[in-house]
Amino acid sequence: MSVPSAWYLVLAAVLFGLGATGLLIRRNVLVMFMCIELMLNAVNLTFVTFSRDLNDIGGQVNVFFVLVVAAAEVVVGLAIIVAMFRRRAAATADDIHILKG
Amino acid sequence: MLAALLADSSGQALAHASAWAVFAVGAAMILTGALGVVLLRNPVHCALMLVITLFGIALEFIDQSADFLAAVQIIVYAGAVVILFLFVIMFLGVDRKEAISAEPTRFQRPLAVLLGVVALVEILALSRIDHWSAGTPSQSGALSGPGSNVQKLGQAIYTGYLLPFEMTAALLVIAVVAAVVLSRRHQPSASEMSELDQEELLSARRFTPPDQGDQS
Amino acid sequence: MSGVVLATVSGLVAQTSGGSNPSGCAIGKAGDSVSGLCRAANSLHISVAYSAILPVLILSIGGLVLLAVSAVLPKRIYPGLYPVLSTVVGGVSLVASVWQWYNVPGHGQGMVEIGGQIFFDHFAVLFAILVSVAVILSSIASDSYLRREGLDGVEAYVLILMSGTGAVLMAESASLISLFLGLEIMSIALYVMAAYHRRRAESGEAGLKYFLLGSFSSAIFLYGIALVYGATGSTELVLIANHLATNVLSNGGVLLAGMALLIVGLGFKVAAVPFHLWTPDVYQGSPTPFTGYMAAVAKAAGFAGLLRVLDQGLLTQQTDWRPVIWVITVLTLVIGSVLAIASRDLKRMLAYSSVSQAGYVLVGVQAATGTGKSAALFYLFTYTFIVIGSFAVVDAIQGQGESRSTIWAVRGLSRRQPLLAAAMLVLLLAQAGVPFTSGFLGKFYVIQAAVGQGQYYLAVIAMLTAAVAAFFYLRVALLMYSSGVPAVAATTPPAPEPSGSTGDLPYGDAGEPTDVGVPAERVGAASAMTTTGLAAGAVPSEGGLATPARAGGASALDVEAEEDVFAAGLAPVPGLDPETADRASALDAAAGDPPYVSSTNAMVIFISVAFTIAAGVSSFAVDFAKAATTLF
Amino acid sequence: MNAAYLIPALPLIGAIVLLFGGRRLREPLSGWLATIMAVGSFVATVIVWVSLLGKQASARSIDKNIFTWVPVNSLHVNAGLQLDPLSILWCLFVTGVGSLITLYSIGYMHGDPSFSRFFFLLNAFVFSMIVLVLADNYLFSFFGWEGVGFCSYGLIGFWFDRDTAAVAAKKAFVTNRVGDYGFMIALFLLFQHFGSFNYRDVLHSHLSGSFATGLALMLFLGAVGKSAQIPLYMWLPDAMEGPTPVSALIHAATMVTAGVYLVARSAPIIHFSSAAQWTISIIGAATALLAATIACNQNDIKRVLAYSTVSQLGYMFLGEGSGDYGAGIYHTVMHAFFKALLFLSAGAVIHALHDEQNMKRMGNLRRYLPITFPAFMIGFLALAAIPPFDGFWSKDAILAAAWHKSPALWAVGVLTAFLTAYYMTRQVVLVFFGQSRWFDHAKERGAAGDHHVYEAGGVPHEAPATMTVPLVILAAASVLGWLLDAPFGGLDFINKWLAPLFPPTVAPAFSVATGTKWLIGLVSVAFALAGLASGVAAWRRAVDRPRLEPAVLEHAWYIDEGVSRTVAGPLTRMANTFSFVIDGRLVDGLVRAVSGSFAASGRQLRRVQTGYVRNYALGISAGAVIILFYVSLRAGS
Repeated sequence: MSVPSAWYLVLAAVLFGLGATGLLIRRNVLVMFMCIELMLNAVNLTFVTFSRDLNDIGGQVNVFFVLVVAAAEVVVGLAIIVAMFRRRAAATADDIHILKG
Repeated sequence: MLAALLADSSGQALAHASAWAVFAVGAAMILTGALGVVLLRNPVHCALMLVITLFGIALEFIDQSADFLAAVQIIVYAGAVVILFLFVIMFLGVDRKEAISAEPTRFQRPLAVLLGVVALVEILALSRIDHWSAGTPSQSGALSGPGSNVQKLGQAIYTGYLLPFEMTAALLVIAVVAAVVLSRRHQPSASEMSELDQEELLSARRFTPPDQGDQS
Repeated sequence: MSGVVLATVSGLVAQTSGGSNPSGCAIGKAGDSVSGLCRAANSLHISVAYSAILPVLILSIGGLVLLAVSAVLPKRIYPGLYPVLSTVVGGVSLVASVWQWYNVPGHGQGMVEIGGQIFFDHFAVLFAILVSVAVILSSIASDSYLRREGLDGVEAYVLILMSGTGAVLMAESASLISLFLGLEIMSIALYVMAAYHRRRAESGEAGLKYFLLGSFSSAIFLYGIALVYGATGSTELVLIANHLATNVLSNGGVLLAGMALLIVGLGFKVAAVPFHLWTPDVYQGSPTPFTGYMAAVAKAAGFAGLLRVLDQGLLTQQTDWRPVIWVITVLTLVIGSVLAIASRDLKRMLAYSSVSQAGYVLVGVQAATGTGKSAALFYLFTYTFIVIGSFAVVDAIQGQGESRSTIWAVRGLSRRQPLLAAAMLVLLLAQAGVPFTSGFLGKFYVIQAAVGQGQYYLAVIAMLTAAVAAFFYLRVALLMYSSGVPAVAATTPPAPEPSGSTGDLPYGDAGEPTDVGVPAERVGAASAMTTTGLAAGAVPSEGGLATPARAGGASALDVEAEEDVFAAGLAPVPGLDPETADRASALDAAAGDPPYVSSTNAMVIFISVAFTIAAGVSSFAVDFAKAATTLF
Repeated sequence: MNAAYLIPALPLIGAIVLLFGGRRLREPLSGWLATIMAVGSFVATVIVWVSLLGKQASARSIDKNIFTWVPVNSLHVNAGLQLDPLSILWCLFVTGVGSLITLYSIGYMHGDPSFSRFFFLLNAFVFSMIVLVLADNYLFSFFGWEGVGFCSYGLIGFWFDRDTAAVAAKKAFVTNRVGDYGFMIALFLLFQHFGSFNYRDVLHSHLSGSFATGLALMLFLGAVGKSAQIPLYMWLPDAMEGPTPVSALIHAATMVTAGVYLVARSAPIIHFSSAAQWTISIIGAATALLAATIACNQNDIKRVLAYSTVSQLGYMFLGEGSGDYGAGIYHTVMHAFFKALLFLSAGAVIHALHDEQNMKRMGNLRRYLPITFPAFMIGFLALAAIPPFDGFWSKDAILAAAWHKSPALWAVGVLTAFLTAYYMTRQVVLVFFGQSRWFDHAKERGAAGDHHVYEAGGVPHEAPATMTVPLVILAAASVLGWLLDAPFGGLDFINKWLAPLFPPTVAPAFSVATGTKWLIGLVSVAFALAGLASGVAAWRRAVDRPRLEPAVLEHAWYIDEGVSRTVAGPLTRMANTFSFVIDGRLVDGLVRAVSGSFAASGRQLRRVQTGYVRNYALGISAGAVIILFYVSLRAGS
């Protein structure tokens, strides 16, 4: 018997919370995006742990899909960021607020 | 709570010390990395800390016998995603320290931390720490048993999960198109040239941050 | 990379690997515990019901064909080819989904196909029809916009088709993981579409905001999936429902947490209230035809997902989720309407209005009955036409560079473009829920579903917010049918009026319209008093202006109200001295030529209006929606 | 019987085409289009009618469902047509008279800048009226009812640049609204009680007394508003501000009879309540008398006719309230003929005199208007109930029914008949006989800038053919129309035709002895002749007879003024108080407070939309946290 799954799951929850908090407090768009990656990784860890817990391959397959989605998201997200910030010195989320009210 | 967890596994603790060790190392890496991403002010450092987290996750995967995923995790994430991040950081030239203290809205950060903590507490409370999984086991194929992890994963993906697998193709197509659309520089026709110049001027003005001190 | 190619290739791979590696199944036979691994008859073959995923295949292959064609053809030789191709693909998909409609097996009982990943039922097919229609209309509507803005190219249409694929997949999905993938396919394409206008800062900002918040909510959604998976052991909705029906969970908390996070993720997609914050910014910034598409498809697919998850996967937990949805519904209804009153930008107003419209659909969702579901489906179906049509009209009004975008831009539209104004009027009235439009029936059915469940408070709130909402729709309608002389502008120098040619900052801090000084409540008083006149005002007459109404309606106002109208620039101003009038009319002329309505746009608007009226008086769309929900 | 669909479809198509393409069609074309559509609708009606004639009396009802609107579990609101004897009868004269008036308008509206708008409204009006009449349920009828109201509002206020027209339109609208609320309450009652609006369901069930009374009175309130009965009659004379064809169409032939139709249609409800029946007949009789007295002293040629319309409508309700629906309907049809004739003739007179409407400035026109004069005379004789013209027969039937109900009602009816003959004689004498007084006034007006008056030799000229042809047709109908329901020789077609709708259970047969009938007939003829004679005697020579024209009558018993003055006097003050203090401060303040609070909260809420992505993300997280919190409460419990 290896480490109880609850440990992993709590770890994942903490990671998820850290990622979410990071997204809320960081101003750099790229770092915010990294925080989203943290959250996705937390989800992956959760899936794998549940997969082991339930003795079910499905969880691992889901991780596979999340990886693909994350990769696609990174490509698109970075493309948007590049298009947006190409001419600028800082990539701060707070600088973009023409649309409001 | 911790005691309960320990007691649960106390009988075989020694026999599985290695598993614990791997878990502990992985957890340490994950948390360090995550804290680094959230707290470090230089984006490049953040990206490097992200790598640490990703390695930690891979370690935990191995610990739970998800060998294939661990490999993919390293190849895709550490190998591709983070590199992409670094590339963009360098490309945009934003590898300077971020002024974390400058906030447009006062309540944002305390509230963010509060919400993060409360959300975590709520999830842990809902799971009662160690009562997470309650599902029917092995509904889409057993994980344990003979056969390698890769084989089982492959079989699952090509049978029950065939359709989602195909769907990822669409995602990649979109990613390609998106990259083309967004990173292609506009080729202005002659009539549009002046307008473009104007626009460029305008947007340059528009994007000038209100406070240059932000970027230290 | 096409879906079908991959499907066949992988099918071949699966077969060959199954054949060449018989040991895989030998393992399956050896151990009892792994029997599930080879559940498809000892081989790795899985039967793919192509007929069940026909619209998905058509849309995705269509997108790839478009890409291929654009690669083969020389650049910019056939600029009009891509919209036509995209429309054709949408049309084929529509035909296929209509064919599916008559071939759904089992008389309303859906089937689970392709390894438990998708449902093949009327519900799914209805959404396939809806998305196909949205693809067709948006492809047509995008053409003139993209050409005008110098953005034409194949990519936009590929993205439309691809996000359509994702939306259909979402509606069809029988497992949370397919749902998530469909959601991502749709959303990622939409992020790009939002950022599509490379030279407009607003567009980039919309794309970035949408992307950041969308990924954030996706991550939350995904965590919800993980938790539900842990609590039930599967991501397939049928298995989840079975598990919940047959087992008492040792700890329901994880399931509830997962459910909560799923609601957050889908609530984001449908723009329900605490999660709606992105909507106005993104809708305002995105290219206008894409906004219409986004509002129609993303919302519909989000609701499809919500209905799948809550009503099929977690139906047993309805005592847990119904109160949550109830609160969200009320918030969405109230806040959406109230915010719309305060907004001064046309697209922004429509965005808020779409938030409040989502509230009505939620009324149907939270009823958790067959009536409620069919009401929600009907609402979504009709809303697709309404919203795409509305944004097509807005597109025509805005003109080059989306320069005329405040609600004052519609002032006097009835004179300059009577048909356009009439179409907009119908669409606005439909959103306000006036009888003999599809909007009325939609509201009627959802409220009826709520009443049927004894939800009288919700019904009352929904009706009250409909009244509040009518206020801002009618305000725009009144502006359209008021004279072209802006009273406020007549008293101020012409400078602040944003004009199309300079492309100046209309949204910047300095550009905050000064005419916000016209308090909305005064307009309200006026609109309340001329409501009767409005009906007559809808009649374009010889003068282009509703003359009897002007006499009756305007003179019906007491003096005080007339001043209000005057202040709001709503009524013809009798005593305007010639100089001011001249200046004002000059200003009016400067504000722009009559909106240019391209033929493609006109087609979209016509189809939308025609459907809005047709579905408002006849019941065929209702029958569709009802048939689609016999499953429940 | 698919011609049935054409009846409403053709005017609708016409209206739509005119709405969108009217400006392009321009002057004569849009008028002809409208006329063709109306005539086509009439032809379709005739076809349906003939096919109904070919059936058994009991089987003369066709249902055509166009579509089902709002299908909710049990409730099906149909937009369906019910073609039965009653609706077809109404449809016949609505489309028939409507076509003639549309044709007439081509000439009358010549040169008006808003020519097409007029014909759009006419076609829309005919369509709405057809819907009202043909609908197979109360709700769909109500749709037509409102449509009719809207069109009449638009038509009365057609010349909206005249203040009086705008005010009159408003008055008509508001007054009608009062009646409409009655109708709406009736609709709610119906739905609450039956769960259906269909005539088929509603009209065949037994009702308890008090409910029936309430329902019948509410329906009658709707009818009172539309048909200008006491106390809601004041809008109709003012509605004469509209173009004359409008007066003829709306305020004589069709729209005002909508109330009569509604009461006839609801006969199976009304017969459960004798109180309602008494109310109807008393209000009818009172209105007839009151309006007739007022008509005696009006100087405006159209206002006389307007008051006479109110009066004649009173007769119709008297007949219906007395239980003889056939008589009421008979009079409606006859009235449609002769009153449309009178209005159109009056229109021709006004046309000839270049918009002069004051009878005191007319006279001697019989020499100049060779077609209009005999037409008007025929209409006059019919209205004055001189046998053998139309009015006599139908009025006689009503008076017989009134006699049966109560001799007092009959007496009022006879007195009204006397007054009718008197004021009509006065009108004819003033307009067509005596000195020509228009000449001086015309000169005055000509000097005042109204040029080209009577350029062709300086005399009034006859109207163009489009205007005279309808006159001739209507005149013929006014002479011979009574044969539709003559009380002898088995000619009572209308009664037989309507018999299936008013079975003895609904309208119990009563018999007035033949001798009494003769007596009633003779008495009414005597009174009519007396009225005629006194009219001639009084007005043959003089133009102004102050003693016969007491101000009280000229001012319509000061009722309108009285109402205005009570409003103008203390009421205005009160109204001022209301409008400025209570309304302005309190109600308006309240309205403003509500709308203002919405707007203000909107402005506050806008501040949440800061434009910062991270704030939005914070909002999303907050939502998630709150939901998680709620969920953990549930999991804990």
